[in-house]
Amino acid sequence: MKAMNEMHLNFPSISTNEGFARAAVAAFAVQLDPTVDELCDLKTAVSEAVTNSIIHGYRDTIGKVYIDCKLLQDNWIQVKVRDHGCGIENVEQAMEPLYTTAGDERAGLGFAVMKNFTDKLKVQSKPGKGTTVIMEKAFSPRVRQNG
Amino acid sequence: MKAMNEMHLNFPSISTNEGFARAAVAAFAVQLDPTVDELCDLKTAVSEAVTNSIIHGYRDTIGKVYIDCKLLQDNWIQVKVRDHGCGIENVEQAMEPLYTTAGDERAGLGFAVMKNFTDKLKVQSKPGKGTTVIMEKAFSPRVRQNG
Amino acid sequence: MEAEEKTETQEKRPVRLLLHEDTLTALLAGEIDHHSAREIREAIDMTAMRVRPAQLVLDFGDVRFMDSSGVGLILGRCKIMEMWQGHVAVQNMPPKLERIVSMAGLHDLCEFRKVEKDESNE
Amino acid sequence: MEAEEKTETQEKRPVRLLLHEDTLTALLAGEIDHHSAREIREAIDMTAMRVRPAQLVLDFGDVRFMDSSGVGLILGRCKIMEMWQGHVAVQNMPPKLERIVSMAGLHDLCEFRKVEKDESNE
Ligand SMILES: Nc1ncnc2c1ncn2[C@@H]1O[C@H](COP(=O)(O)OP(=O)(O)O)[C@@H](O)[C@H]1O
Ligand SMILES: Nc1ncnc2c1ncn2[C@@H]1O[C@H](COP(=O)(O)OP(=O)(O)O)[C@@H](O)[C@H]1O
Repeated sequence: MKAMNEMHLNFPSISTNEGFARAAVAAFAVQLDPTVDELCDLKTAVSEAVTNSIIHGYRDTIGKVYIDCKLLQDNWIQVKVRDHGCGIENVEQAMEPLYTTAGDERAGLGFAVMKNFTDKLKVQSKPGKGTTVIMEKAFSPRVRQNG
Repeated sequence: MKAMNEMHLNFPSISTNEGFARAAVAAFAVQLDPTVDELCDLKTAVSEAVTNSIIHGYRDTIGKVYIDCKLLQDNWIQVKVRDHGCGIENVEQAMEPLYTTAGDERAGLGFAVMKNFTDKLKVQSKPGKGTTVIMEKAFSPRVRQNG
Repeated sequence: MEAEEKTETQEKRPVRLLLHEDTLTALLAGEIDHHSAREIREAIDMTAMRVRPAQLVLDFGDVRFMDSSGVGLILGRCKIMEMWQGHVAVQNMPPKLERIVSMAGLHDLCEFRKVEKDESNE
Repeated sequence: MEAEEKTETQEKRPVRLLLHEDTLTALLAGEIDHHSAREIREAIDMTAMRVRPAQLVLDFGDVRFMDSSGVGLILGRCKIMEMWQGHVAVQNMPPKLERIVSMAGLHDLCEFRKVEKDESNE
């Protein structure tokens, strides 16, 4: 599918950028005229993916997080979140709800939220190479007021 | 000066991205805890630079606009807006208030606004190669409430 | 109203036009930049060319952001209105946009005024 | 109040703590993500460890955004409170955060309730 518009973003894996990343994606997505709820769902999913790159992918190191965002036909948006971090040994296991390698303060729900709050989720990962999460979401077409 | 945080952004030169670009820079800049007015000034300056790349740099073609943003020491932010567009023959002349090559609907105030709404402005341009605008702005340190 | 089921995330329309006697009022809203200025300009000019009002009022009361494209928008409308000896009044410019307005010296070129919300909106 | 001269662009503080008899109330605000959850967690735990309240109330009334880090925050506080047979109540969860809350099955793990703003704030 041809992208009607796109943006590419990268920043170091420091936790203040979690809020920035989801705000930037939201600022791009408003072009598709989503509802408040749809936009909030997308922000939540992006927040999960970016947080994972920061705390799991790069753990105690600092690396770069990449976001590639595309507006596709029919009100679809695609958001790719990439890191060159440690990667995931077993993606299937990692995606199970409640599974976490990070102890008591993580709920193990990151992937579950990404799946639930978007319409398509693909995770590609290679141990030692990094992880790419591709999410797609369709915003409902809005009936426009004429007044 | 070492950057405490940074972000890099690029997007095609279509006019819907003017609003996205200034919103993204603002979402990054809030880390420095600017006032509403300071943030609005920065957004205005960024809007001018991005608009120039879109309408002057690339004119009727589509190219990429690049934004590099850095948080520096002492509450300074640096925003670089770059294009690989047509470039500017005479930068000094271009920066004069009211000078415009774009006819009745442009006020010729883009550079004047960038200068007035930030604390440092540098413009580098090469005809046929492109233009880079570097703006720096200091946000006032905020006295924190303890309550 | 029924069509508007979704909760709004975006701006309301950037321009609404009201014609009252020989005055055309353009109620501007949201963010005025090069992108939105085009839509605003086209809407105003199309109607102004047809009705040739004696006065064009540009109301900025609901404008939250404006860069120098907004200045160009005002200057351009002044030129259009001059063609039939009409004049432009700029209404309810928000205080935070004063700086860019005075940088452009617009106060010497057109009338600035404040009016109550209720008078200007229908 | 005088120190607060600048117009706020950012959040108010992400957590404020109130101790009333054996109840510690944490008023959360703004966006809860992995970044802010750390500050919130540290503030709550430091006080909770000291005063060992019978009840910890987490008030989400002013929370505008929350990802699964907020779920982790709640679960972690439940574990802490269990250490001295205390319990956690989640208060004023905004309707739009209900989805993530029920995904996590939190309703089975702690008490959820609504209270009026005036009762919960001082
Ligand atoms: N970008 C990543 N790089 C490396 N490991 C990851 C990445 N994202 C997720 N993981 C692994 O998958 C597990 C499950 O992730 P998730 O469902 O988001 O839950 P949580 O973040 O709460 O641990 C993580 O604990 C981690 O081991
Ligand atoms: N990125 C750019 N690429 C090419 N030319 C530019 C660029 N930015 C500015 N210029 C030139 O400088 C002139 C003055 O710019 P500016 O002060 O922003 O006023 P305006 O945008 O209203 O024309 C423009 O009319 C254009 O000729």
